[in-house]
Amino acid sequence: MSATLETPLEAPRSQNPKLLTLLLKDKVATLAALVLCFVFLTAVFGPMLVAEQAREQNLLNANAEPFTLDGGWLNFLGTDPLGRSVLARLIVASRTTLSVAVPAVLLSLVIGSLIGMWAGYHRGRRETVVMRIADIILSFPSLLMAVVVLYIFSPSSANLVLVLAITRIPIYLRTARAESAELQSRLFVDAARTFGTKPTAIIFRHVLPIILPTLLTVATLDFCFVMLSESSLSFLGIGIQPPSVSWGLMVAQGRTYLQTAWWLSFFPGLAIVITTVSATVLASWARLATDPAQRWRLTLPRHKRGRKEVK
Amino acid sequence: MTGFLRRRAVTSLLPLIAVLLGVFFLARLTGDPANLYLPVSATPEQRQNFIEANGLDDSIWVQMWDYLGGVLTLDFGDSLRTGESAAAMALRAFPATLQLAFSTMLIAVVGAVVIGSWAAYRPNSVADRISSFLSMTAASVPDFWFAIVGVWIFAVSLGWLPTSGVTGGMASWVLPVATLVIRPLGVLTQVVRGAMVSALSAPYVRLARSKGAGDLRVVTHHALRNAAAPALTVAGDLMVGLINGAVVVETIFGWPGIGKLMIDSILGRDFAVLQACVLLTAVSIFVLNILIDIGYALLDARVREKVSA
Amino acid sequence: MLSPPIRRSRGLPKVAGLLGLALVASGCTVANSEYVTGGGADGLRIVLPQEPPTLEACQSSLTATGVVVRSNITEPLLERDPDSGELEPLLATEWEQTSPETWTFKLREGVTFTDGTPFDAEAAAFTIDRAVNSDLACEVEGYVFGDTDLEVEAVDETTLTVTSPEPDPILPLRLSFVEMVSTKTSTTEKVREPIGTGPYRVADWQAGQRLSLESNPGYWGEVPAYKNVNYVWRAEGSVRAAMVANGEADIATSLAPEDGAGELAVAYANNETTALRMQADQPPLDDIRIRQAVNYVIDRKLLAETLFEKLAQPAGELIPDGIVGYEPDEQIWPYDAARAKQLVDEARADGVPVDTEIRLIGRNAQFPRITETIEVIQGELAKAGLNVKIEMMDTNAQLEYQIRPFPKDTGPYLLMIMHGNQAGDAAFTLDQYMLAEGYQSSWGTAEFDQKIRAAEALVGQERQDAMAALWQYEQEEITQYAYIAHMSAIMAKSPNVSYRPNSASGDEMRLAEMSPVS
Amino acid sequence: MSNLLEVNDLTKTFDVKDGKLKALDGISLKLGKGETLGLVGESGCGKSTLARTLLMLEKPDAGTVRFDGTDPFALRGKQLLAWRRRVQMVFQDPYGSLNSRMTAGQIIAEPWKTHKHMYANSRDRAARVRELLHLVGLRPSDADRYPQEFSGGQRQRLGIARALALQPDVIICDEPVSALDLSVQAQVLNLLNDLQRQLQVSYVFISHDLSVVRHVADRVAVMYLGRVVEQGPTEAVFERPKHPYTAALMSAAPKLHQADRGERILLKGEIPSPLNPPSGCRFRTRCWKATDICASAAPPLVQDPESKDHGAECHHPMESPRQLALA
Repeated sequence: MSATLETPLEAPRSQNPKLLTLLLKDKVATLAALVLCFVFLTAVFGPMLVAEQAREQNLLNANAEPFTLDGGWLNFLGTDPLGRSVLARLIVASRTTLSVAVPAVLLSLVIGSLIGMWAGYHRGRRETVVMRIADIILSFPSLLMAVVVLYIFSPSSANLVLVLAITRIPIYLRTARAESAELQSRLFVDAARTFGTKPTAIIFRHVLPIILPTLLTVATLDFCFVMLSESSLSFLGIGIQPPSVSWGLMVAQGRTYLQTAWWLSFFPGLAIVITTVSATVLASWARLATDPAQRWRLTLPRHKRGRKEVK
Repeated sequence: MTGFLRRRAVTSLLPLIAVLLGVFFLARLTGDPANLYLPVSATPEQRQNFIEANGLDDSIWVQMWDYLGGVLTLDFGDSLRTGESAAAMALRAFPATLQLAFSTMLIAVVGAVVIGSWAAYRPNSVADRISSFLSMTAASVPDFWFAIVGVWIFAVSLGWLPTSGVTGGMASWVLPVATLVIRPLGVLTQVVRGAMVSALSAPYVRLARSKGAGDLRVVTHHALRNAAAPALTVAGDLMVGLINGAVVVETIFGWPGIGKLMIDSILGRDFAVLQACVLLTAVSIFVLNILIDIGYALLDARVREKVSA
Repeated sequence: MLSPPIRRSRGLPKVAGLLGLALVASGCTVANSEYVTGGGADGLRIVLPQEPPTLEACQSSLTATGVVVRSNITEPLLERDPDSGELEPLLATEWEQTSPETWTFKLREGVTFTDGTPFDAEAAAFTIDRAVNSDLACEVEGYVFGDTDLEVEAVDETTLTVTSPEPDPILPLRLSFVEMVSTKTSTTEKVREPIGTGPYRVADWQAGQRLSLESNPGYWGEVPAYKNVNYVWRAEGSVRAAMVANGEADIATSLAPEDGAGELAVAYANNETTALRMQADQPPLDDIRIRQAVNYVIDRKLLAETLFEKLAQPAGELIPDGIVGYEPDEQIWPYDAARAKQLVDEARADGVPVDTEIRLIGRNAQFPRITETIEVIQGELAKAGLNVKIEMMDTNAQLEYQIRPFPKDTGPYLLMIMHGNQAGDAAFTLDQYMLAEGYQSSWGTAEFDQKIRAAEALVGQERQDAMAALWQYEQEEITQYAYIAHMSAIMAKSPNVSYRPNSASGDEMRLAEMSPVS
Repeated sequence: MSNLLEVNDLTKTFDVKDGKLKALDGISLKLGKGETLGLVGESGCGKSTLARTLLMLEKPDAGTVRFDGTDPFALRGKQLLAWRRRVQMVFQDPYGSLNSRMTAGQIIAEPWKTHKHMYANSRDRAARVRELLHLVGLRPSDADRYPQEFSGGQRQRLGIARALALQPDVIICDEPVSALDLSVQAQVLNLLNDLQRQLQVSYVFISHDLSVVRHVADRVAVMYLGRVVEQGPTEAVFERPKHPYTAALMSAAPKLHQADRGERILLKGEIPSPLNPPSGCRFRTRCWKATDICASAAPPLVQDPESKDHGAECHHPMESPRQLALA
């Protein structure tokens, strides 16, 4: 009855080192994580190093070709129509880009998921009301919202975040609601109810951990979408305002030069692609790694992983 | 089913009014259109006339009531820019957008199902990795970039296709649809693949396999149906995006759709047209959502049948 | 000269592959053929940046409307030759000033509108009344006549007198903007399709898609070379250029150097001049040293040679060559960043609030590379020690700042403007942009107003000299503007079409001047 | 033995698409301390609804529940929480009832996150988790493993350990072994029996498997279409079923000894839709003894002459085991 065996019980705490070893076993996911780290570090520290160079105009060296060191290493990726270093601008832009995309995604993720889980858990009228509100936001032209917000308030990063976040909330709302509505009828949720656990606690203890991987997958896709939306707003002239610069703005401004100076929009476009692909890869890895039922797959060599399950 | 439809129609009415009012007020926050439509010399009297003629002098609440009253009698007002009936303009532009959206979605769904199933069938094979990488990449490239590069490669350099417009017959559809389809195809392929991987490892699919069901049959009859629900959600959201205006693509290709009309009326402070456009798209998005819910119900019933059978 | 057709890059093959995939998926490949913006052998296809919102003749001062309507569908009494600047007869054969306030016009006989009604003095009087004296609030009224009403009288069938309240030496020039329309046209509202006397008439307008004109069989003058003309519109410059390159259009307008028209590009001076307007009543811009500093930091020569690809000329005044009142020896403000900084520092020492945030407002897509231009200026101003924030706006938002009444509590702002004097006389420019209370002027002095009024009352060489002298005075004493450059426009033209664009082509593209190359 | 739990005339109706579904129709039960009440019936007869109602996962339309003399549905706040602690549940599905993202230790400790006062600190909790694991026959080191690493029987042990974590007075076991292999069933049943002896806990044991019920229950209640048609001490009900339905169930159940097997009574037809139950006696549509009266009047309660605690609602109660054989 009172057996006292000394076994460590802090299972969750011992998970982190395990995750890291798991990650290191997966080369592709490790690479993705490294790329993301690099992007984040660049966004944090890069602008300190090259902010001046990114602003430095030299009209006499406009649209210089990339892949030559004639203009110094900063011009290795070419220069823009004002003769600024594309590389330096990419680095400076990474901060703006992330400081718009990350808060926008997080904000919509948090708000949408919380409301969605709440509505799905309680069902009934609350659910209907929330879903119709999601319909309203979805059927509202985000462009109009952008024009209005950016017209009334100035087109600052914060307002851009606001617009993008609001328009993306329904995505999480719907996903979270659907999954939560399904989960609230599960037996382990019933079990928690029999303990007298409050709905909020159940949502955080049982619903959230299960739908979080799905939400994070949606969020990584959305991360990409938000960067592209920001770019589209720039295409229409209501995005990030120069002299601030974001990857989206660079792509949008560079598009007119696609034939004469392809590097202007190619490199920022590549930056968006690499970042979002890395995020997607890491997210799908994390989805497996955080699911105890699936984690074993990651311990297999990559090419064998899928086979096993279909046999 | 009819009860469900009736309930949804009723519960959708209030949100539609909310959308309408939202657009009504938001649009008016973007400034007085007088500068756009009056000559620079406009005297205070002329400005006053303009404002009165367009009912902009009443309090915003009176304007709102007038507008709602008009909507009830299907009178959406006239365009400031062209003087035409706003409803007529919106209705004229909408089919172009719908055609574009539906053909895009059709190709995206078929493509995603084929590529996604194929990739999921042998997860982590070379084919799977290539298609995953391509679909991820495709989903993260701006559409205007594809559009402009596409025009130069396929229209100008190769001369296979017209650059733009709607009058070139089938050929003029290729570039806009190809540009639009890339992102939905990429996203949907990933969704289908993910859902298929888990569906293929679900007990009842394994059961079907062990009973000797052929590979193709397993994929089409068992796994695909189960994978359809998440795909339907994402496809619905993507479709909403397409209906709500493929603004960029319509702008570049001169496609006379609702997205272009909407951005033109936003920039032209053409409130009546904007409101008509938004109401039209909102109604169709609500209808779409109802269709998606019906789709879920059908899928649900079938999946349940399958599992219990 | 502008750009090679297409440069294969490392990025392109991948994209080509992807797009190819999509193509194969959709199962269509079509040989390059007549994709139809219209026409056939005797048709001409033109691609514009935007659809005309309306073809109402009295709105033809709007570029988008005028470029289609003017001298194609409708015609004025007389027109100004954009090269010589001389007025030439059109629907009026001769005219003279019969009293200080009155001009008498002799009208062409045997002209009918396309609806069959005859063109006579009655019709001319009707049109002028409708455009200038009515409550329609026509663009032409605002742009050309201000709040002046005219007294019009049809003396007999071919004689028309027009009387202005004050003597007006350039009344005929003003009237060259009034496009004659049939008396059956509504007087209470604007119409979408005008009935004119021009060489073309509207055949078919598929809103959103295309506009077709056909030649007017009853045209009084020479029959134009093309029977049918189709207009389409594409917002993206590179697509317009591609359409001409691809043989889908014969003429594409409003291109940027980088749009890739290649050898098909034709550049021409287009009467437009860019400038920064300074809100001179707002500190710190109320201090002339700050306004001078703004002028010193703009390296006009460098901008013209690099950013504008030598297609623009540094400007020291708001009108280009060819306009009455142009000063040929323009005084171009020298680039002197050090001097600018010194001026700002001096002002700061005198307690001028130079650190106040100054807004630098531009209109999206107003001219090619406007954002780049504004970024260059912002960068230089920042170096001079001013706190400048860029704001790019859409047209409506920017117009609120450009046109009186200006919005209140805006703080100091610099407004990028582009002015095109379509009329050929500086009076139009001076009234709008230079008078202290001008519709598009932020500030001025009574003394300057007086000089402007005096110059405008003169005629002939005296008028030219008096007006030309105003520009230096403005630079030195008023300094409301920092003139930047006289601009050029680029159009792409198929080798099959013979046409020589002129400075008015952007506002009035005469189809009758175009013909097939045989 | 005083009654720990008393249920009187409990009624619960669901609104469904095509009308009203009467899941519970006047259920009356009682359960003593340390006693096991077996609840038997075909699927769809309302057993699970009854269990959920007893756990206050559903609210009854009418009738009363008395737990230790109080009505739990009237409780609020702290008192309600205190009541929750005393009644726990073991679920039928050992897969679905355990959150697969939590370790065994986390699952067992979960109830204490709500009932924070029970263990002061994490060390006490960890110790208690080890105790509970030990108690249900698992190793303390299993605390770090996830549910999917356990077999079905082990999972059910986990479920039981979790139910025990709050030291309840009553555990409602909803088909706790029906999802398990036969060999494992016996182990789990024995565990339940052992625990009852050790901890003096009462069980409401729901099952469609008569042999299982006979093995564990002190008293048995037989449900048909939302109503208890027969109840009594286990031996009495099994030896002398009064209700033809009970008799039919018994005859269908596999017997351990070949000799015990009588003729099987084959019930005709399906269970009628609970949306539209038959009038009078609800079993009459499938009863071989049904007469006109069964359709017109609700059957009376018939006492077993040999055991006054044993009764059935029937117009034509079974006479003796012999009659069963004859039928």
